[in-house]
Amino acid sequence: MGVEELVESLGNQVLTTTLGKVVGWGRGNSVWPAQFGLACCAIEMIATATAGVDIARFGSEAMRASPRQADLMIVSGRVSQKMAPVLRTVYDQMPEPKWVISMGACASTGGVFNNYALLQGVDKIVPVDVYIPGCPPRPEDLLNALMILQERIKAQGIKGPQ
Amino acid sequence: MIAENLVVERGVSAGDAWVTVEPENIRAALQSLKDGGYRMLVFLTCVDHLADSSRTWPARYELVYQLRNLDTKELVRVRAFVDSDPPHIDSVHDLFPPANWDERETYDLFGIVFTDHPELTRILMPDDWVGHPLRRDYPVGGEVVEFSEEHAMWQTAPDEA
Amino acid sequence: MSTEGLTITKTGEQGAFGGELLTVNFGPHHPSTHGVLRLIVDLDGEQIRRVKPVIGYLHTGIEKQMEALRWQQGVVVTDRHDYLSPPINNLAYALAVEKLMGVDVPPRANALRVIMSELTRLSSHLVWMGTSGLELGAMSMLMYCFRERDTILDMNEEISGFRMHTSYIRPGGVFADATPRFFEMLDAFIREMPGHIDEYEDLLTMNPIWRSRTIGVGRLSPEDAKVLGATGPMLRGSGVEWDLRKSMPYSGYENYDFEVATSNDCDCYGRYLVRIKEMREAVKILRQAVDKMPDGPINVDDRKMLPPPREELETSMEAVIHHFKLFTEGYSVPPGDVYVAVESGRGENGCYIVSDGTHKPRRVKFRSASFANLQALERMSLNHMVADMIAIIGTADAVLGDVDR
Amino acid sequence: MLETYVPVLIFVLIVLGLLGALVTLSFVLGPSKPHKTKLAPYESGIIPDTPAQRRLTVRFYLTAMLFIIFDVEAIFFYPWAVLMRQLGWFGLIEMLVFIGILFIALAYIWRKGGLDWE
Repeated sequence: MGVEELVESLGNQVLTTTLGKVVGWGRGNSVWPAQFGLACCAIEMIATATAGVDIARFGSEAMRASPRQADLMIVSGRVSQKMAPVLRTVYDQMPEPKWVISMGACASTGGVFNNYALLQGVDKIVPVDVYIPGCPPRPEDLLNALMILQERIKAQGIKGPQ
Repeated sequence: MIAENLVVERGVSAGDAWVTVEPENIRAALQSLKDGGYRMLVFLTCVDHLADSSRTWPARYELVYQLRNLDTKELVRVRAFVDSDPPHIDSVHDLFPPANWDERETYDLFGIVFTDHPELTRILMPDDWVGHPLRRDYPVGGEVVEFSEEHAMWQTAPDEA
Repeated sequence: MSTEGLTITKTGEQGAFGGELLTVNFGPHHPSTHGVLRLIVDLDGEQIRRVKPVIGYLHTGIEKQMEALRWQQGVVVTDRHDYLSPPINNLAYALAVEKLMGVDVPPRANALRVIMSELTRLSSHLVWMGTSGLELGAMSMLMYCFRERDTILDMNEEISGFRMHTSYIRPGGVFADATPRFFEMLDAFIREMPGHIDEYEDLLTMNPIWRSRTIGVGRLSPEDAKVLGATGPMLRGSGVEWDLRKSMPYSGYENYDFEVATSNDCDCYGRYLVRIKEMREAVKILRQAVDKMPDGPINVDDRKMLPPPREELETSMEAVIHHFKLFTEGYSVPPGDVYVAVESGRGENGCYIVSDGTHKPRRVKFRSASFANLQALERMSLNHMVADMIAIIGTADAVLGDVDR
Repeated sequence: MLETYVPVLIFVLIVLGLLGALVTLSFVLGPSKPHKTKLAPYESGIIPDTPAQRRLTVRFYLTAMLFIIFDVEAIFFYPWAVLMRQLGWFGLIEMLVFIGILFIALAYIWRKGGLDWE
C-alpha cells in the first residue's frame, strides 16, 4: 500500500515531482540514526553528537536506541562474526525507508584486522549507502557522509532506497 | 614457599621469576603459592609451541599462570606443559575465581579442556564455531590480499610455523 | 550462525513475591552497556536474581593478528584493542619488547610517555563520566566531558598527528619529539583542567539524584575485590590501595609525587570519587612532567631497532643497510617471555610476550582489566533493582574492545 | 447560547484535521514491507525464544493503582483552580476537605508499606 505502488501501477506517467521533493526534503532533514556503536568509531560518533561538532544542525542528534524509531543505521566499529547475525536482525527490524552508513575502515572493509574474527566489510550482510574511510574517521567526516546521504535521500523522493 | 618436590625447573626470564610444574599437581602448586601469599591470579593463558625451533620444549602446549603477591609486590609465573589429545589439565576456578573466564577463553581459543570446570563453553567465539583459532596450525584467515606474499603465508596453516 | 545456542533459563521459577522469574536480554545492541556486552538477567519483578554476562561480540582476534605482524607493526594493533586508552596499551607492549631486548629508553622519552599516559587516563575517565552521567540522567555531563576530551584529542593530534589511536609510544622510544605548540596547549590545559573538574564536581558530587542512584549501589567489599582480581578504580574504590604506578613503578613514575586515589565507600559513589581524584592527580603529574622535562634523545640509538634519521641515508652506506633491513624483515627479539603491567584507566592492563627469536612474536597475551572487572558484575548486582544495573555496568567501566580483544 | 462553544469546536476540528493528516500521510507515503524478522519482538538484537508472558508480582498492579488514584485527584484541581476567585472561601474549604481525605489515604498506604518495593 503506498503512493509508490499507485505510481508504478500508472506506469510512472503521473507527475509526482513536487510531492517527491517535499517527501525527500522531509526525510532528508530528519534522519534519525540508530545507535549501533561497536568500537572506536562509536566514541567518535558520540563526539559528533556532542556540542563540539554538533550533529543536531543536520537533524540527526536524536540517536534512537530502538530500531523501530530509526531510519539510518551508522555501523560504527568492527563487526565480529558473532555480532553479524545481531546486526542483520537489528537492520531487519528497522522500518523502511532505511539507509546504512558504514563508518570507519573496520566496518567498510575489515580495516587493520584481516583475520578470522572479523566480518571483512559490513556490506556482506546489509546494503550500505555511504562508506567513510578513516580509523576512526574524524567527526567532520561523519557529518560529510551525512550530507552526502541527505542529498541522495532528497534525490530518491517517494520511492526511497531500492 | 612452593613445595620443592613439585618444582621441575626454576629460572628467571627477562627479570620475571618462573617455575615449571608437572600438569598433574598444578592445583597443589597453586594452592601452596596461594597460601604463601600469592593471592591474586593476574592472568592464565596458553602458548602453542608447534614447530618452535628456538628452544626444546617438553610438550606442545604451555599453560602459564601468572600470580602476584599484593603485599610483597612480587610476581611469579607457574608453567605446565600439556600434550595429550585433547590437552587437559585440572581447573583452578575454586582457588582463583578470575580463572573461571580465563579458562573458558583458553578452552575457546586453544582447546585445552579444564576438568571439572563448572561451564566450559565458548566465551569469545560464536557457539557453533569450529576449531580453536589461536593454535599455530589454524590459519590467520581473513580475505586474501592481492600482491602481498605476507598474506598468502597467513592463509595456509604454518606447517613449519 | 545462530545465536540461540545460549541456554536462557526457560523455567518459570517462582519469585519471592509470588511472580515468576522473567528472563530479560540486556542484549549486545543496548544503549547503556558501554559497548556490545550482553547480559542475560533473570528478573523477579524488579529485582535481579541471576546475571549471566555473554561477551565475545567484539572479538577481533587481536592476539592472532599480532602473531602475523612484525614487532614494529604490532603498535598499530595494540592501539585499537582498548580504544579508550590507546597510548597506555602501546606503553605496555613497548615496555615488554624493550625488557626482552634489554634496552632502556632515554629519560626524555620516559617523560613524554608519562605525559601521554596521563592525558589518556584523563580522556578515558572523561568518556566514562560523560557516558555514565548520561545513562543516569545527567545529560549535560556528556557535553562538558567531551568538550575537555576534544582539547586532549587536539593535543594528541598536535604531537602525533592522530586524534585517538596515536601509535605514539613504540618499542624503542616515541614517534616524534613534542613541538613547542604542544607544550603551549598542554600548559593552557593544565591551567584550566582543575577548574573544569570543579565544574563536574558541582554538577554531580552533591547532586541528590546522582547520590541516590550511586550510594549503596554495586557494593564490592575489599576481600571480594581482591579475590575477584578486580584492579584499578574497582579495587581502589573498595579501599585497597593498589596502584601499579606507585607499587610497581615503570617508565619513570617513581620520581613524580602523587597520591593513590582510594575511597572506602566500596560502592558506585566511591568509585566515582576515586576517578575524580585520579583526574586531579593526573593533572598534578602532568604539571611535574612538564616542569622537569629533561632534554636529550627521544629514541634508543640502537640501529637494529629503529631506522636511522633520514638525512643520514644520503651519506652513510650502513645507514641505508639498516634502513633496508628494518623495513623489509624487521628486527628479531632474543627468545624468552616477559610480562609487563601498566596502570590504565580501568585497571591493570598487561602485555605477556613470548618470543622465539624470529621477527614475529610467537604469542602476545593482553591481560585486560575490564575482563576481570566484568566478572565482579554478578556479585555486585545481586538483588538490586534493574535500574541499578545501569549504574553498576557504568561503574565497572568495561570497554568491550578490551574485554573481547 | 451555543456560540460560546464555537472556539472549542474550531479547536477540536483543527486537532482532528492535524491528526488525520499526519496519520494518513505517513500511512500513504511510507512504504510498508512487513516480514518475519521485522515483526519479531525486539530484544536488543537477539530474537528471544523465551515466552514473555510470565505471571508478574502484584506490586506492579499496586503501584499502577496508586498512581492512577493520585493522578485523577490532580484532575479535580483544574476546574477549582479556574473558578477559585468566584468560589471564594467555600471552594477553598471544600478543596481542603477533599485533599485531606486523600492525604489520610496516602498516609495509610505509606504506613502499611505499599510504596516501598521490597
